[in-house]
Amino acid sequence: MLQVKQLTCVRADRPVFQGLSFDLKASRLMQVVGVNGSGKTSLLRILAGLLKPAEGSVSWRGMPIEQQTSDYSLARVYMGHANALKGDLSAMENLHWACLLAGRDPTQPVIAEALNHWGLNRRHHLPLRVLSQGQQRRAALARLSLLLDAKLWLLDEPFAALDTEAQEALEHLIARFLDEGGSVILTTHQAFGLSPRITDRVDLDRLRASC
Amino acid sequence: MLQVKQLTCVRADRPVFQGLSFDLKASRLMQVVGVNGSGKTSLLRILAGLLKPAEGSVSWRGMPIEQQTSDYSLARVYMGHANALKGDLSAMENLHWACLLAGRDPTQPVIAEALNHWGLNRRHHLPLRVLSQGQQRRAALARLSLLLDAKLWLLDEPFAALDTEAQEALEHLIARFLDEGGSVILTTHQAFGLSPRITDRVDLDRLRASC
Amino acid sequence: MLKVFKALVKRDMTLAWRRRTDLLNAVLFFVMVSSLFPLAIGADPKLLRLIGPGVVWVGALLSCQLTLPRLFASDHADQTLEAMVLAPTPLSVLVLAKVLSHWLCANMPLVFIAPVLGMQFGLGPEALGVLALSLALGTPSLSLIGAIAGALTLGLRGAGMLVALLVLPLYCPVLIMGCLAVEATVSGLSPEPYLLLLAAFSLATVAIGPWAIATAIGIAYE
Amino acid sequence: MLKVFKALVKRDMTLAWRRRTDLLNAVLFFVMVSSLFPLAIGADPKLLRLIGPGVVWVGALLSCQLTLPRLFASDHADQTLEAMVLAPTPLSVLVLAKVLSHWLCANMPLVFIAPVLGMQFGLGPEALGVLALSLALGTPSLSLIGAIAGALTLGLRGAGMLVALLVLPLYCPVLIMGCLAVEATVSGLSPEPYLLLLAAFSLATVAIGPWAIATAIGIAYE
Amino acid sequence: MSSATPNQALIGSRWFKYASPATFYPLAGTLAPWFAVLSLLLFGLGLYISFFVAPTDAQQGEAYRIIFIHVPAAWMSMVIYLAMAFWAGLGLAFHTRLSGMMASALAPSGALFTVIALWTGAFWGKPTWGAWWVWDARLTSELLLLFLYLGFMALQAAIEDPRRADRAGALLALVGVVNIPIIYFSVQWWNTLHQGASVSFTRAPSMAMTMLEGMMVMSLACWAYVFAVVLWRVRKIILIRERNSDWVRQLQQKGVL
Ligand code: HEM
Ligand SMILES: Nc1ncnc2c1ncn2[C@@H]1O[C@H](COP(=O)(O)OP(=O)(O)OP(=O)(O)O)[C@@H](O)[C@H]1O
Ligand SMILES: Nc1ncnc2c1ncn2[C@@H]1O[C@H](COP(=O)(O)OP(=O)(O)OP(=O)(O)O)[C@@H](O)[C@H]1O
Ligand SMILES: [Mg+2]
Ligand SMILES: [Mg+2]
Repeated sequence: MLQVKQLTCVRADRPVFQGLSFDLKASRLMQVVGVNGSGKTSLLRILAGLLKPAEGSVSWRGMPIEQQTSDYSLARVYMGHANALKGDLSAMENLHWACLLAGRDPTQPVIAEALNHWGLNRRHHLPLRVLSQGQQRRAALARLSLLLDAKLWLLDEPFAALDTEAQEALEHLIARFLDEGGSVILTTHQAFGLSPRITDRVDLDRLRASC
Repeated sequence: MLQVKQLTCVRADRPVFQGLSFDLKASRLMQVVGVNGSGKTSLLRILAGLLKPAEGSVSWRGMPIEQQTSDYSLARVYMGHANALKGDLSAMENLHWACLLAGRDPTQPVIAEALNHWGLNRRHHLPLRVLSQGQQRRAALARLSLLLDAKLWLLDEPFAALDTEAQEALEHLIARFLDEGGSVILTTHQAFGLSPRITDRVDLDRLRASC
Repeated sequence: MLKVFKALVKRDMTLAWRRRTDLLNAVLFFVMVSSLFPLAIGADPKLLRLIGPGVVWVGALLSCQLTLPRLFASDHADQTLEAMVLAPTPLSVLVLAKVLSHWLCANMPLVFIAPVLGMQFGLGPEALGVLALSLALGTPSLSLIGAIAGALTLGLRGAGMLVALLVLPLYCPVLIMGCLAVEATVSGLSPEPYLLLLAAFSLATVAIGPWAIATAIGIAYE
Repeated sequence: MLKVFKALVKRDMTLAWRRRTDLLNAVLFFVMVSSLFPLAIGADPKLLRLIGPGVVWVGALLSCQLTLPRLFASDHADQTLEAMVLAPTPLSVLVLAKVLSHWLCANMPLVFIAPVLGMQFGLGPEALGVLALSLALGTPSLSLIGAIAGALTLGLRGAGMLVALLVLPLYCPVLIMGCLAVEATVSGLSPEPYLLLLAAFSLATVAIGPWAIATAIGIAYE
Repeated sequence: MSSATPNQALIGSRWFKYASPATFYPLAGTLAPWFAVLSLLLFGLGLYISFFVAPTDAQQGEAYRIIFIHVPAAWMSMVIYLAMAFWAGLGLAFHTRLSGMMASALAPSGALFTVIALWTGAFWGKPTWGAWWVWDARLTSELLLLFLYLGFMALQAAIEDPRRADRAGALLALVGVVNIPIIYFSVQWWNTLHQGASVSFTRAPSMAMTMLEGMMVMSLACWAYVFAVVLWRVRKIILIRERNSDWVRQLQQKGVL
């Protein structure tokens, strides 16, 4: 599905990694590992289409992502370390808008259920900025519950700020998505419960560009 | 040293926790645990003096912290989840300024050594905003290496965004600080290597205010 | 597509309403600029009548460009703009929705307040009408041009001032036409040609603007 | 304490230098606002000479107003302001250092450029001198008052409007004195009383300002 | 946000051969000195004509000699903006790296000539109009042109990533070039309503032939100067931007740099 060829990443003139190639099939879970600054975030942004690689290509179902029309947009979900939520909107409003933007249109009860699932029961209508850091992260992740029909999730440190309960919820969700044929690429420095399901691994420390 | 009596925290009219009391002695490591939104960050901010509790008192060496002059300022170090660093200044400049503000005046070589210790060797003079998330966190934590003469560290999720190597460096630093007679209060959702040294634990889930 | 367009207009207006003080500030700024002048210059009624249209127009222009830098900046900072860039809906449509809701929230109030300010300068009823009309016709292009500058300066330090710098020379035609329209009315001539020119300019920017803005945002993210 | 004061002035000036385009832009904004007015009002030299001092002063005031709200906002957003609140050095000292470096970077250039702009409006050499002097004496209080407003808006979400309303009346005396000083010179009278009043006002704000700002920041954090 | 990949066919064609910085760098290096020498010669000749050959003006005396620098500078200020927009558009359309570099190299020269035109104009205005500055249509649009240049340079200076700086600058230059005629005409309409006869160009009755020659030579000198300076500046930009490329490394190893 996702094919990466000879990717080289350069940021602000300093090379980050080079010569990365892989081919991700359906239902695969890929972990990107590497020390701080090895280029994990940069890699995910390149895969999402938010950053241009210095060299190399990324193709989705055989077509380079910069030539894709809305196909790839509908198939891929990117979650960076920021939550991409508005502090002045409620969790409900935020989620509804995020789904519309991603080309889905869930009804209110569906969204409410997703929020409840993430333990935000009595907080649907509070402005997001009064929630704690972990609660905000939960609201951001609740989006994933509504985007199970996508094909590829790109998750940058999804476990950060989550407590054990929320971490397990996320692990279950990822497992379900994998079972339904989706693929996941994630980065994390924490140990997490899905280790047995990791099928692919990219170690950016080995691809460190000599500089 | 730090004495907390019947602390109750209310945020935006909603009670968070109530009736928290403890007494922290020198060389102690306290972990604050609780699910997302249980009030860990709020507690640390109250202890630092950035937030007023609804009820109860916090005293340092017998004197309430709001009556302290510069004593408590010099003794306590607070690190929130944000890094409190300027993206336009280099790591070097940021650290120097942060130490001056905290009432210390380390020389350049001392700061450089701290940065090297945190693996930021060739990045002393880059503007901080071009560093990766974890590298920025490292720069923020490097401040602790220069504030070993303080008495109390309040650390809010210090391990977030750190890779294993940096996490170990932080654990060593905390151990050293404890050995030198300092006390640490920290929150974290991750497992970390200092578990045997944890001497005090506050579980905010048990103090959840009924609401 | 229309659905997303409407939803974005609604979202931005909700946000604007939640932060209504920001809007009020823009309006207040407008009132302030226009009221400071009589203070600074003195209260000679004839002089005031002469400078009235110009002062009100300059006030509107400055107030516009005060709010514009933040049009995309806040979405950029919390990374919701990334989600828009990655969305299946074309970026130019999303951008048009944002500019539209900005115009509705930040500029339309100016159109209604301008006559009140014009009265302070002793303009007649006809001139006041033309003042409001010229603002209504001219401000859409101010918004769009400003949004281009806002998109070009995304994420840059000091974007606010930079936007002002990029935008002010481009605003001049609108300013001149607007003032000329009012002044023509004051001196008994027909403001029509100037108003038509303003309308034409606005239409042209509506046609080109969204594309330019989307390109500019694209540039920021590649 | 002096050490920290100096270090903070130095830090803020370094930051300003890193973003020197910001400063340049503030100056350019000043230049552009003053050049917009003739475009809006018309080019009659006699009229321009009459409004010249007012335009330049309003331009300076607006330029101040645009840079000031961000004086603490960026430190607040990245939480370095928290570190200042927690520091052993008194907050009012730190605040004074910040305002001082802001004045040095953002307002002092205006003092030097104002005469050039005044020339565009056909003011004579003596009036130009008084213009620069009045700005030099008046802008410190503009900075301090603006900083109070900036500090108040930090905490009070939704009170921004109120703050702007509070600050505006405080700006007015400075504006009026400044303009009167220049106009007195133009009409051959002595500007001295106005300049003295400006200086006195600035001194008073320097005395009270830092304390007020520190208190306002404190409010934001409790 | 897909941007079309550079059109391979176009890049391959001979026309685009010099669009590659690596080939353009030595070419610019060879040409720049020639233009520099040419401009020196022409300036010498032009100044000689304007100060010693051209007759004193009957109405304005010696002050009119400012025309020999004023008018060429005013011309250059406009032509350079067009050239800048041209390169910018090319870069935006075809992703050629060199175009952006040309545009950023042209901007400072353009701003310089705009300042010279304004400055000499103001200097000339004092004796002839009795004021440094009047809000005439031509003067005002020249001032706005200066603001456009400054905006372009400020934008490029504020962006660190050179690729983004080029493309953002290009878009701005294009928007600006669309606006220049609009600005020009609007300023003219604006001014005719208020100004009329109070300000007019007190032109010498008929331009003497030698004056025209002098102006032409000075214009050519300015052209040569611009070519020399821009080529030289482009070389510096190329070196900075391509410092990590193989060919620059090779040059460094050979000790050429
Ligand atoms: C700051 C003041 C001035 C500015 C910004 C300015 C600007 C310009 C510009 C832009 C042009 C080129 C116009 C074109 O070729 O279409 C020009 C040409 C010219 N200027 Fe000025 N000017 C100024 C002052 C003056 C003064 C004071 C005089 C003489 C009294 C003057 C005499 C001329 C003449 C004779 C030309 C050539 C006109 C032609 O060939 O069409 N300028 N000026
Ligand atoms: N600025 C605020 N205004 C009002 N309420 C707030 C604010 N910040 C947090 N709260 C509320 O206070 C409670 C405790 O928040 P706090 O940030 O202290 O939790 P926490 O234990 O640190 O959680 P986490 O593990 O997610 O970081 C939450 O329920 C939250 O909704
Ligand atoms: N905006 C930027 N501009 C320039 N360079 C950057 C930028 N962001 C990151 N870099 C550099 O690119 C390299 C890779 O950064 P990236 O954020 O991809 O690392 P990461 O693997 O995600 O690290 P972390 O584990 O700390 O999140 C780093 O060396 C960093 O200095
Ligand atoms: Mg990262
Ligand atoms: Mg927390």
